Amino acid sequence: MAGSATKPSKAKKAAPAASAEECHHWLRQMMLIRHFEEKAGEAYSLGKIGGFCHLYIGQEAVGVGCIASLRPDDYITCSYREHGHALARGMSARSVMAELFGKATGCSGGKGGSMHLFDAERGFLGGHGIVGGHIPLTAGTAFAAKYRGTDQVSACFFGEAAVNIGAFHEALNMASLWKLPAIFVCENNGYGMGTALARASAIMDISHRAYSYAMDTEAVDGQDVLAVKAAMDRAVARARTDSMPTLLEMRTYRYVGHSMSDAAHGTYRTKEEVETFRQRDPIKVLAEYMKAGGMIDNAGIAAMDEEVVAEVADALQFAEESPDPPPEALTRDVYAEPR
Amino acid sequence: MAGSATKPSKAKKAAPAASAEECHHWLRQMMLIRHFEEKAGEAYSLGKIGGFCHLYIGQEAVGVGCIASLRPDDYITCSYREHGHALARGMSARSVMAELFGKATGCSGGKGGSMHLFDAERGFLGGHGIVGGHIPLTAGTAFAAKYRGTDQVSACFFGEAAVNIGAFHEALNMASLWKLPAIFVCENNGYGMGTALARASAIMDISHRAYSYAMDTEAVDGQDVLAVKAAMDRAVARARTDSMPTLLEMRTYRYVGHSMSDAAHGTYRTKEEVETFRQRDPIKVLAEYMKAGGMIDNAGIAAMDEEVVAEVADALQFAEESPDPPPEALTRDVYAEPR
Amino acid sequence: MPTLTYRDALNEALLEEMQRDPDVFLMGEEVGEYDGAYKVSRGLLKQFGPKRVVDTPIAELGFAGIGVGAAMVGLRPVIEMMTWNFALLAIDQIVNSAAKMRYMSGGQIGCPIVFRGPGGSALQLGAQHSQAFESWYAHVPGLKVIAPATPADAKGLLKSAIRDDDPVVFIEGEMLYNLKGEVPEGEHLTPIGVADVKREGGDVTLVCHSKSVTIALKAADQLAEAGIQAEVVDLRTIRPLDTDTVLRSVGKTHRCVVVEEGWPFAGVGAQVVDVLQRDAFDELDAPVVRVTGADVPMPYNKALEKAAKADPAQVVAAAKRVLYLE
Amino acid sequence: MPTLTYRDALNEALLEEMQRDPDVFLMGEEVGEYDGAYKVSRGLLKQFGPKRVVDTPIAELGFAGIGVGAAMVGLRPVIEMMTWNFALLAIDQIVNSAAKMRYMSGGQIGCPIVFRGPGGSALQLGAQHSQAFESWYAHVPGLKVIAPATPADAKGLLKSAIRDDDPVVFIEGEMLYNLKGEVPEGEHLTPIGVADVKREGGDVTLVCHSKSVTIALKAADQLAEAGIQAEVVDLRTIRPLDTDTVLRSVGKTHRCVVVEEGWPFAGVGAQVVDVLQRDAFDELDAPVVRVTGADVPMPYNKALEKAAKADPAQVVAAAKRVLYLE
Ligand SMILES: Cc1ncc(C[n+]2csc(CCOP(=O)(O)OP(=O)(O)O)c2C)c(N)n1
Ligand SMILES: Cc1ncc(C[n+]2csc(CCOP(=O)(O)OP(=O)(O)O)c2C)c(N)n1
Ligand SMILES: [Mg+2]
Ligand SMILES: [Mg+2]
Repeated sequence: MAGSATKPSKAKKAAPAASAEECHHWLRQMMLIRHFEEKAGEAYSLGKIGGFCHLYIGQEAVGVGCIASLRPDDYITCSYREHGHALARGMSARSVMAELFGKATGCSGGKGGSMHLFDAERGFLGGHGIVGGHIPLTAGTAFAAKYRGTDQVSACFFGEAAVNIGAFHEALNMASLWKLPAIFVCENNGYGMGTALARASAIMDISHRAYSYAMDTEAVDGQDVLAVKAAMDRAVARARTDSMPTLLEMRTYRYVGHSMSDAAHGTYRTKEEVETFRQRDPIKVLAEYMKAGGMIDNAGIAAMDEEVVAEVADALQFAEESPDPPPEALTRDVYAEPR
Repeated sequence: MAGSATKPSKAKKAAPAASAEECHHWLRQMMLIRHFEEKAGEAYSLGKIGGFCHLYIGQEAVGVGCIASLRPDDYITCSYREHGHALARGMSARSVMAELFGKATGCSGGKGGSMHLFDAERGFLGGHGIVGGHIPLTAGTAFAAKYRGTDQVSACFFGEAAVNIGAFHEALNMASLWKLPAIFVCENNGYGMGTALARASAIMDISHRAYSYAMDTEAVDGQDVLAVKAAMDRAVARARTDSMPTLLEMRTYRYVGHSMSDAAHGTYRTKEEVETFRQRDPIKVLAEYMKAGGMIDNAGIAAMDEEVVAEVADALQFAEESPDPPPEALTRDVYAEPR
Repeated sequence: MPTLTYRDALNEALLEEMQRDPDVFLMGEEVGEYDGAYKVSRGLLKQFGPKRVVDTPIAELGFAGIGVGAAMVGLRPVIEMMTWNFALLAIDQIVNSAAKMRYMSGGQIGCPIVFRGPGGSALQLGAQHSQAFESWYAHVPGLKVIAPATPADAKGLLKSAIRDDDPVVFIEGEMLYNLKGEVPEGEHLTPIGVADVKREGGDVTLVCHSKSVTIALKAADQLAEAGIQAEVVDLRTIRPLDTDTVLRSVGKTHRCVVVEEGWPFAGVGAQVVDVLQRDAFDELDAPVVRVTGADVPMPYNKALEKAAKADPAQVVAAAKRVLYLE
Repeated sequence: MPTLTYRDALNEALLEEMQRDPDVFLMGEEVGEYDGAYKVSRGLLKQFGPKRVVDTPIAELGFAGIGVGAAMVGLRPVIEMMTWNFALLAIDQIVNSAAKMRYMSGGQIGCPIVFRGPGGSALQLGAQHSQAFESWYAHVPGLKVIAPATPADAKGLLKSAIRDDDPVVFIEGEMLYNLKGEVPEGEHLTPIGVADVKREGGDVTLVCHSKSVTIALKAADQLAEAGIQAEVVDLRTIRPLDTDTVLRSVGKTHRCVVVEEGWPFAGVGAQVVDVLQRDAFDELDAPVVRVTGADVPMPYNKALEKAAKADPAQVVAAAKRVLYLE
């Protein structure tokens, strides 16, 4: 194999405290995302979901931990691998699954699809399909917040392959130059489709790219939602109070293929490698932490699992029964309705 | 004023030895370039040269010192500010001036102009008009040399404002990733048109941008041709023998406006600032070094001056008397002649 | 009514719209301290300060995306491209982000942004600095494309573009900046998508936009000397295209020449011809003839550049051709 | 003659040309170890090694420019764009560097490069992954633009493109990769700039290219059932456009429908119409009708996407329209 992902290094900081209630919430969210994605994968194989579909299985802690640190009025932009972030942001499993099914009740009216989930009220400003293309958009929403003098922050989620594209370089230089309240979260899952990090970037420590922009940076264990949350809290504070941007490198891993049309292993990585990384499944990491702290027991976990299974089943049914967008939707929203 | 250019720091290395003969050659080349550019400026004001015209007055040591380090079969690509590099590479004052006049005898047949000087035989692969656009081209010629197994190196000349554009980031990452024999020479003259470095880049030490690509780098006193030559020798050796790229930041300064349509001072920099930097005029720096070493005296300098004045006068006359390209040149060289 | 240069008319539009709406801001290379590479934004930094007149590094893809992001959350950015040649670097943000945002989001998130700057050729700027891309942008659903020819239209259409809730590609002209003309003061809003008959005539219709309007008007004067009355229809907006006004004129003259500065293949003129040959099939007494830039990269040499450009003589010849006089 | 998929025909062309000329190399995302995102380059890494089959980071502007630089000094790069939607990021290197190099350098330095990859829509890929940009690239002097519809043409034209001394934009189709057809072995070189009559007919000419050829042929079959013989003219090359073959056909049928997958405004069809209305003005018995993609960003929903695409039914209706049967 071409080379495995960067070993996830323990966060430098001590494991931060989090309340039992918070832990419960995050565990449930991660389990919901995990189950949702597994069911979405099945629905895809049954032809209910078309086109590209990129699953978030294995990286749940990053979306959940980061978004837990944001306020409802903050802004979020993601890449095409954003089902998990949408759910973590509070978008209903129904609205996301209906969008994957292309239904009128989907969060983008059935016209965006898996790669283009939007929810303006929740500041969820999309999934975007051009690698790195949404990084300047985040700098733009951060510019807007600073322009208006609010203390909203803007979070951007992208993969480690996106750090080698021009949009990343130009956006981070300006974000630092103009001190914009943005948090650039690189989800280093080791691969850009079939290309391991070492074959795409001249340096393996992606967080060091921040030095070119005099930007604060941290490399974080992306499989530990508490470590993720703590690092994001630091970055959010820096943005909200000092209006300074941060680059966070979340060292994580995806357990499935790049997309539904890519095998989980066998071409660019071994089954063994995937199994190794599965040891630090973010759901297992949090569950063990909570059990050790007496916050939950196996029965509680099982009950939680039942809840998410039901929620996803409901979402599937809702999506199945929802109507297609009407034919006239084809030409709607190309331009604004004339005022 | 918005902030002056980075103070030129003495090169860390001791002033390198260079033969009297080399020094004579470099002094003459710098004087030729200086005089050529002054006369080109005049010809522009007289309407003999049209469009954009970016002069190299003040930065002569960088072009001369770097190109002195190259072999005839090496490759060079430049930005639009490339009259000096063309002359330093051995293109005749006649062929360059004729190109500025748009004549058929110009090095690009009168169809390129000031910003697009080419000489394939001398590996002078253009002046290019899109900031940073030629940086990937250099990585490409370096790729070709490595592909063919020759030990040719490729030098790229661009300004400090170009380090903030995507093409710089993408090209240097791949040049380092694939160990391409390229030398990226950033001519930090303090300004990108009217924008001082501090208003364009989040970091002032441009050479540090190389760390994002694990690339060797040096900041060099661009007004001292010997220091420039020594640093370029190191980079050329690295490329030629180890096939490793280097980023050289040449700290230099332009004594004239960005282009003929920009005032020398008064908008974004003061007259005083320009005068301060004129103290370390590269021609003066070398002349004093040579005089101190007994390599030349004022009479010798005066004689050399007369030579270059004559050479430029001849070039002006040649350009003046040369014919325009024939009308059918309009549609020639859009495509290759069918074989 | 005051007489202003095209440049000052644009400046007035920016000033008024920034005064009117605090969400409007200007961003681009040299727009602030340098007063604009072509002085279009002269005085705005002094008036509004660096928060609303933002000088950028040279990073078109980046700051175009920053503009789109700001527009997505309700600001109204005016992003200056120093010239439209450099905007090729930003075209992914214009076409893949701005033009599609409302549609991809199912109508939730629009993109009220204006990308503006000089397009086309000036004098001896060479191949990389002389390109006209109107037809590219007008090809893309989700964008509006405007190319004003006169100071009055420049002001009126820029004000309308800034107030428009959709992304607008606003193409000015370096060779137009010094053009003088009467410009209405204050609330002068020219409607987007409406062409303008700049000269009445019954014998032949000259469809044009931006710099080619000046060329067409000169040709019309020369034709008048030969007793031919040309009607000059200035498109003003390329997308949406005001086909009614063009069809009305061709319905009267039955002959049409389309003049544009850009290259011929699939240019704006090709689209005008496509509409005319279908919707005016029975009206046309002759095929529509186009006068365009030569199908070559722009040469530097003065004489070659002149030969590469559309000019009044070519329009006169084309008009005579559709009149079967030549 | 063997039957190959369009994908394998391209693979064969790459293999043969890389064997024939050591200066030919393939560069792009996932072209090597992954055997190609769409498996077009399957096996080439194993055969030629990492020096000649080069996987890149995701940096289209950068590696397109690297290809141009290598071509400037005599190599013959084949640069794969994973899809032509992503090439918007590289379009400055294609249009400002590759297309102009020979002209700007006064003929000294050419750019023998092929940019290739799948363009247009597939199934439910949404707005940012479904675009056809042939008309953009065909607008630019200095480029050649090829869009093969069949496995045989794919192989023959890719071999010709790689041997051509000018920059070629070579647009394949994700939905074409599995198309099967007979493909001549070995030295099968299809001439660039030559259209191909894929079906003879005397009643109406259907001009098409790439995927729209399949659409036109299906429409022709349906029309045949109604006793109408359609002639299907496959452009194969968009620039230079083989107007002679189109004119010859329209000279016979006097009626023409132009079919394309892309958006209508200033699309390839607009240019074909422009030529026809002028050079076949007296031959046309009806205006030329175009069938194009809907003038909207591509929706994700399956039914809406279907409604957004050109299809045989629309071509049949258009043909009947130019025959005044509807
Ligand atoms: C500009 C561009 N080039 C290529 C692609 C095709 N593509 C989609 S995702 C992908 C890999 C991205 O990897 P990474 O950034 O690490 O994100 P991940 O998928 O691992 O989350 C590629 C090559 C694209 N969408 N955009
Ligand atoms: C992509 C692009 N944007 C803008 C311009 C206009 N422009 C030409 S030179 C220049 C300043 C470049 O400064 P720098 O890179 O420092 O080079 P210098 O002129 O100082 O040598 C600008 C903004 C351009 N040519 N290309
Ligand atoms: Mg990744
Ligand atoms: Mg500079």
